[in-house]
Amino acid sequence: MNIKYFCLLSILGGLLLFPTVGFAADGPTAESNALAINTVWVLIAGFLVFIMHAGFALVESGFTRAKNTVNILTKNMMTISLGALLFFATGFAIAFGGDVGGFIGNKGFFLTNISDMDFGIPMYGFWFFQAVFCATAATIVSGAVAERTKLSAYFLFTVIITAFIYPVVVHWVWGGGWLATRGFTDFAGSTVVHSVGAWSALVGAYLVGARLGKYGKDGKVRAIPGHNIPLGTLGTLLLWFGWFGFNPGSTLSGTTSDIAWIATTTMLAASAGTVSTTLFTWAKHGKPDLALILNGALAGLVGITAGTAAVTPVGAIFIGAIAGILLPISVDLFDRVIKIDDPVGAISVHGTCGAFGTLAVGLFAHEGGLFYGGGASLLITQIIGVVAVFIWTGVCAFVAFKLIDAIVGLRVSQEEELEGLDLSEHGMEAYGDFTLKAGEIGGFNSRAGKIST
Amino acid sequence: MNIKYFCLLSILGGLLLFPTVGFAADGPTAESNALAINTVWVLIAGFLVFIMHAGFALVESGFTRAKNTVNILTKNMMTISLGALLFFATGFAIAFGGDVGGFIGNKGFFLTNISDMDFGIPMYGFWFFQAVFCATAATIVSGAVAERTKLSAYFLFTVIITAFIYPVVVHWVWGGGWLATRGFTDFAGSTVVHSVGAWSALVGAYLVGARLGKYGKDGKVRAIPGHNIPLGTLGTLLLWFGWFGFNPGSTLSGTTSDIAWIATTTMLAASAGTVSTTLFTWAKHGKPDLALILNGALAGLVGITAGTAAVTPVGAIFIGAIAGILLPISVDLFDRVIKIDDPVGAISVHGTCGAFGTLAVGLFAHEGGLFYGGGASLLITQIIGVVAVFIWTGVCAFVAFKLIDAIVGLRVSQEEELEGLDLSEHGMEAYGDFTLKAGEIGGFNSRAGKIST
Amino acid sequence: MNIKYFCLLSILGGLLLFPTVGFAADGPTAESNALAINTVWVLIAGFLVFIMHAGFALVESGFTRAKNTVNILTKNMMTISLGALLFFATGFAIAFGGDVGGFIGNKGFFLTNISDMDFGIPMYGFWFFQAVFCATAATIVSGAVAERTKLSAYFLFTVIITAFIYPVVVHWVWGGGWLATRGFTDFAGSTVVHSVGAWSALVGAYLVGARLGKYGKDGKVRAIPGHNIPLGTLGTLLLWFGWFGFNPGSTLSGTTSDIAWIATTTMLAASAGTVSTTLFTWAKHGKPDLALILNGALAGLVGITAGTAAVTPVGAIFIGAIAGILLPISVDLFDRVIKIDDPVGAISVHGTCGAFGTLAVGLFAHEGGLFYGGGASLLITQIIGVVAVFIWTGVCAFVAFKLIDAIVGLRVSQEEELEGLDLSEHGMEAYGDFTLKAGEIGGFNSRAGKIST
Amino acid sequence: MKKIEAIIRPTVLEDIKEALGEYGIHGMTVSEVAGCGLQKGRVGIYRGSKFNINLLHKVKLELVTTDNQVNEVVEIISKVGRSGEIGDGKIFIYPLENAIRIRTGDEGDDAIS
Amino acid sequence: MKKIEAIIRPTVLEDIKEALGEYGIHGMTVSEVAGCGLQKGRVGIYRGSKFNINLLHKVKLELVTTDNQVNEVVEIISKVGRSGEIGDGKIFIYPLENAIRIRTGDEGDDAIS
Amino acid sequence: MKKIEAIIRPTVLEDIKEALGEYGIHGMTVSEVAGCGLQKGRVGIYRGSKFNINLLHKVKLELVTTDNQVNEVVEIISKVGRSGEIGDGKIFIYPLENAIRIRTGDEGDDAIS
Ligand SMILES: Nc1ncnc2c1ncn2[C@@H]1O[C@H](COP(=O)(O)OP(=O)(O)O)[C@@H](O)[C@H]1O
Ligand SMILES: Nc1ncnc2c1ncn2[C@@H]1O[C@H](COP(=O)(O)OP(=O)(O)O)[C@@H](O)[C@H]1O
Ligand SMILES: Nc1ncnc2c1ncn2[C@@H]1O[C@H](COP(=O)(O)OP(=O)(O)O)[C@@H](O)[C@H]1O
Repeated sequence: MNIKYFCLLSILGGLLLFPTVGFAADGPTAESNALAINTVWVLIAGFLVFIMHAGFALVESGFTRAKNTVNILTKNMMTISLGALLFFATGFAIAFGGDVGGFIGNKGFFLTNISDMDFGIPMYGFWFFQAVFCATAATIVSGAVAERTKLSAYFLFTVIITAFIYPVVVHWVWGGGWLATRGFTDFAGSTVVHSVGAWSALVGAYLVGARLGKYGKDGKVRAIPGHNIPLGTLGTLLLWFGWFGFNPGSTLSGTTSDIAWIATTTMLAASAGTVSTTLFTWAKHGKPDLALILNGALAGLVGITAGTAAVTPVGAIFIGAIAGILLPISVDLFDRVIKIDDPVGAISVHGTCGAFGTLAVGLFAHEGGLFYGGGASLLITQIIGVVAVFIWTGVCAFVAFKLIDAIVGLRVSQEEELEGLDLSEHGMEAYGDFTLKAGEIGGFNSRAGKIST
Repeated sequence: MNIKYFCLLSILGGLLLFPTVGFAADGPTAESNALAINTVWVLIAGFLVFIMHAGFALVESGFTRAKNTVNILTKNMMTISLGALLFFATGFAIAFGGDVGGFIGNKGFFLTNISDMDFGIPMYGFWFFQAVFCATAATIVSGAVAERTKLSAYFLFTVIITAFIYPVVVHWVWGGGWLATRGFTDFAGSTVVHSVGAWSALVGAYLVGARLGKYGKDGKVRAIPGHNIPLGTLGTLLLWFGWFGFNPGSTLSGTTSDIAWIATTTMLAASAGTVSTTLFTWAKHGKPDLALILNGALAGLVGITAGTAAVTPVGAIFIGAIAGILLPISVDLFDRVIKIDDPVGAISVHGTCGAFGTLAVGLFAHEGGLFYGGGASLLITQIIGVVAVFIWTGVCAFVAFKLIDAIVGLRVSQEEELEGLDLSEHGMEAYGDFTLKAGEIGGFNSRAGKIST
Repeated sequence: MNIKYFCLLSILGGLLLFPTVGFAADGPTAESNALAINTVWVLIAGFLVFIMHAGFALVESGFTRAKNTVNILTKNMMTISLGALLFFATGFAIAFGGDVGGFIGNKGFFLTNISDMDFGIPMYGFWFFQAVFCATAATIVSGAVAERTKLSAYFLFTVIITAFIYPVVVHWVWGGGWLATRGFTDFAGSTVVHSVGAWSALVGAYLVGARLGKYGKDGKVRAIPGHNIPLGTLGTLLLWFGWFGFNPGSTLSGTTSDIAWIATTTMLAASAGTVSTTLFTWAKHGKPDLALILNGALAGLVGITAGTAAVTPVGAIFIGAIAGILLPISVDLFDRVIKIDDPVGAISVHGTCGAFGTLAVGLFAHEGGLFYGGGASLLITQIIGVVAVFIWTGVCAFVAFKLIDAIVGLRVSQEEELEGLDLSEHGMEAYGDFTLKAGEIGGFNSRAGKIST
Repeated sequence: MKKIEAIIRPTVLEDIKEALGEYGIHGMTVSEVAGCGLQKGRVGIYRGSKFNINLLHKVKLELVTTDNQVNEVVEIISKVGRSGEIGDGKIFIYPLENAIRIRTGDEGDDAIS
Repeated sequence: MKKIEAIIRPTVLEDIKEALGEYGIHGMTVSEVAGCGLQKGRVGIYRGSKFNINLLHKVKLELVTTDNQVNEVVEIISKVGRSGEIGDGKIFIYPLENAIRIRTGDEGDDAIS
Repeated sequence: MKKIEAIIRPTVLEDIKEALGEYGIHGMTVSEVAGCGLQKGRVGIYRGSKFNINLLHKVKLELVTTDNQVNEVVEIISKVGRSGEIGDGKIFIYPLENAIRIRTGDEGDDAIS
């Protein structure tokens, strides 16, 4: 007997009216199968990138204080959501639709008017993958400005970065823009995604100022320990997991053996980053510093992202190991010298190591890298790209944050910050049942309750 | 040299005796590859649906009190396990095996006697995907009746819903039953899965009564804050992640471009739900209410589930946004007017938004939807389906819960509830090392211990 | 208009110089598609195995005390990282490169010199999958020796097991070694992965001794409750999720219908394990013991791993159910009789149930199993394999731990253990914001802080 | 002035707070404690090992009142907090030498009014 | 000897500890408590229900000092802990009969020096 | 009646409870506190910043006893709780005016027997 999916069939029938890119109408062919493999691969990779948002949410909440947890989680939920909606509305068009002077796209708003474009896979698959990437760039900011920034200010900036700042950079590098033309190589986004997030975070954290209590009267740095390291660790592992979508998925094709190569370089760089940060902090302080080790794994991942397809496994180990040492040095630099307060190390992980990783392509690329006898030309192109994106992002973010400051203000009041953003901005506590504060209705049931049932 | 997997080969050789549905025996063909793509796709989708159970476990434990955490987690572990075993024993047969009057299946118990059926993919792949769906419907109940229901009563109900109530509805809609014949459209289960869970939850929560302390002497509602919002947030994101298996996997095919379309509508509806609940609660109370925002994301997801393949991306945004507003209104209605105590909002998320989503197909379907000039006939069919499933589930659940009440009792005693189900039903605490209560053997080691090593 | 990925293309172009195993150069063929499907499948399975490390991290930290959480998490981060790097350096060569007397491999160190080997899928895909497996074996040890073992000692052992002990066993069974020749059947590693980890854990836990306070003056066992059961539960569900990569991925092929079969037996065995442990502990103590139920799910999974492709679904249910009963008995045996202190039950889950599962293949295998009339010869082979691996691992681990003890010492001092490894070995707390201890810089901001902004 | 310290069941905190509020007393300090006494503990089970949970969740209420309020307050707490089952808790009354309100520097009865 | 018990805002703990340290007092015991009094609570919102959060985070500081240090200590806590806003907290002073240092068995003033 | 308040190391709580139980005292209230004093704190490291952890985990034991039990109880706590290292903690003894058992209304020594 043959089970029939009446409803399924009728719906699928309906869908056939929408443009499909060469999928099998009558019987599969090698071409339709290859297309299906690529589509399946990109979608699954996109799902993995999506779960990185859970990773960010946990890292950011775990490494900050309990009193600001509801706040940071709200920001994370909104980042992924606003990111998807705005990348649908404008981001995709700016990044991939048409081209104006190599600088910006100009068609495909709301995904209309783009039936003439060919993305290799169904348009919606391509959009989906790019949309989850977009939100990733945005969410990097929330960690760096955590524990003191107004919710409304953060949301406004999220709108600007996902609708405009990030898509423009994508256009330059992945959308056929001027950096692409120059041969700038950033395979999965050390610069396009991570640096754009990090430089925005840098500007934001600078303008919003340090958390109360971060620097003593004498300017001495004070550690402000995160409230839940297991969540931060889980978050890091979820990010690592998601990176297997981020990097190998960026082939946009499952029918190439490169995906195995890329998974391998990704894995080795992350491992090398973890080990080198562990050894470095152990050597320096006599104790391995888990808060930095977790960042070190991410440093290795961010570092390899640009060159993941272009460097050898041994090259990946070197890149990861160097990123894992750059990371604690960079954290120290921002904490102690530059004095920009970044609770979760977002600027160092995504900015410093993102820039390093992009430049490292010019050194380690098997084809064209300086260390492989390829001369300095690729390296120079990489430098140009890194600097250009730094300037673009820095200027845009500065203008944006200044505007937002003027309109709604960037920072909560001192009272609100001391009390914690959860109570002041949400009237809610992350662990509402652990304390007695919930009072009247909290952890304890009054006897009165006994009657009402 | 050629590595040989002696053992692998011998096992695989053995397996070849089992029926395989057209997989390549000697050399791959386009057909065998298409089949492999579909199988791989459905399995991976099923894995993603599986992880939704971790999502449910975290949402349900995070949004309830610490003293009932071990209890809810035990329920979740058993739900997925009982669900799989019973769907193997009877559920699959009732849902997909044969047909008696369009109402119920009648063969394939223990997956025997069904070699003549064709599911498009290997039978076990199809079973696996359906089995994890089944447990999903069941687990919706545990959240709504949390913090006061007897473990044994809950287990008995789980047996009934997974072995009988849910499979019958599946038969109606996906197994060639009467609703399928009428053209009822529920692509991935807004009604089949979510509403069945939710209406059961409604009956259960009604019969078991409100938690002590939920309503004051004067009938006033009291908030009972959840104990761990980060876990609840992670749970929501895991559910969202799993939904990418739930919806796109329901094509049962990876060789159609619809999977990209469906991933896109799923993503956009969830995002729209998150944003609309945020704005709605912010406008209403002056503060965005994360506990509802998380539900709002799920509301968008449940809402789009029926029409995910039938509506356009813009339609998906509308559906998600409306679901995100319906959600807080529904929560309020159940809390304040109907006075059914649902700690995690399961009834509103899965019931209200599941019904809405199913009806929305009649409005937004690109083909046949009222708003697209398709007339009211699809909408009417959708209404019939929603009502029929409501009645079936409501009646069955009512009888089942009444029976269970008579046999083992539904509710723990007042003392047990006040003390917490963890201590009374399990003699165990979720955070046994945070408090001093563990006493003799808890967080503190006695000096006596020093000797014994 | 055609979007062009300049950078992508240039990189991919570069990669074409590396050996690709039959991937489509000009236009896809059925062969190139089949290869792509297999590659995609194995990589995704590998990603799922990777996330098992998050599962281990959560189970191990959740089931131990808060004061040792940073320590165990640091161990987990390093295990996966060291595992990957060492499997790259030496492990892969020992396991799969060449063969010396059926005992050990001898080429392919750093993945060089192996271009003549054929793994069915691209070499890096094969390596990736095997590398995440390797780290899995190693991480089993950390749970059993938790809360008292020196960080440096643990790291040294991780190096030895991933670089040498484990790869040799892999060579025996999966690399064409002597056990493979004999027909020993361990499909996905009940013995190869889980027992190797568990027997090492057994030796380690024995040599390092019980935690202070585990046994009273009178030798009476004292329960030491874990500090975070929700994390332990999430960890278990992540392990279960990852197992869908572990078992079905071990086909190394997505173009066989066996993957659906394997997913089904895996799911059913885990479910049966969960249910049988629940019923067993409920019957025994009058209360279902979640700490053991979670172990029971894993027991079912470990039990089915060897025979997942060789037994029927009903056989899988039996194997899972038996494992779920063996588990609490084994825990009791180690706790009370043998008196080896294993905080998370690693030895019972991975050792006892791993051995049982391997033997069960000799009983339940549809082809060749005793219960299916296949005689005792397979069973005898299975016994030989289990015993051989036990002896090899036991001896190696003993020598290794003794050496490490002589060099750096295995155990922290009593003072450090009582205070907790987090403070003594890391100077860091897992929940640094919950307590007042963070002092000067902790949960509370001094007024001084107000000035500095 | 006296300090009244009551060890009560967590479940009656809200009712006592309400009753004291009706009587006119709003100032108090609350903390979570663990108590043991005559009340039998729970048998705990963890990984197959039984053990005695003999430190039970209690709440400590601390109120500083004027001398003339003491009896009334003790009465209210006793009445509202009494279930009659073992484990209802204790009230202890301590002498106090002075009280200061940090905000104003007020001393004595003024500090707690 | 007296026992000084101060209920203060969590945010001033460090400054008070520092100020007391400068004065020469290092020994003290600190705990987390919840307080209610004149200070208005926060309005909490959870799943659409508003409620009053009227038990607020406070910190309790306990110091046993010699009789002659009491005034100075009260002074320091008052000065550093005062914001002038409602909710700054209270200081209570109790008599004490004896103090023993467990490590040495020293009694009285010796126990806390 | 007296109130005995002991600040002890968390690691000795169980032994003290056991020793007191053998002596015949079962009623007590326990809470988690943080203490500072002569005991040197730990150096903490977090994201490369060193800091001083100077509030250390301690446990506070509160027992109300009859006057004639005080010496014995102090003795037991001192003996069992003493490691001889700095940080063993203190015992403070306070006068008490009355004790009431909520369950029965018993006052004075009866309340704690
Ligand atoms: N002697 C005591 N000193 C301090 N606290 C006590 C004392 N006796 C009892 N308590 C506290 O009072 C609580 C209730 O005491 P218990 O003897 O169990 O019941 P009841 O008060 O009904 O007789 C205990 O859990 C403990 O916190
Ligand atoms: N009568 C009292 N007994 C014990 N503690 C009190 C009393 N009154 C106030 N407190 C404590 O002091 C804190 C501050 O008191 P509050 O009346 O809010 O402000 P203020 O001290 O500035 O007048 C309260 O949160 C509570 O912990
Ligand atoms: N003056 C004091 N008032 C209140 N508690 C004190 C005082 N001095 C010490 N303590 C408590 O006693 C604990 C141990 O004191 P410490 O001086 O470190 O060691 P020791 O008691 O061995 O001399 C401290 O952590 C603190 O909790």
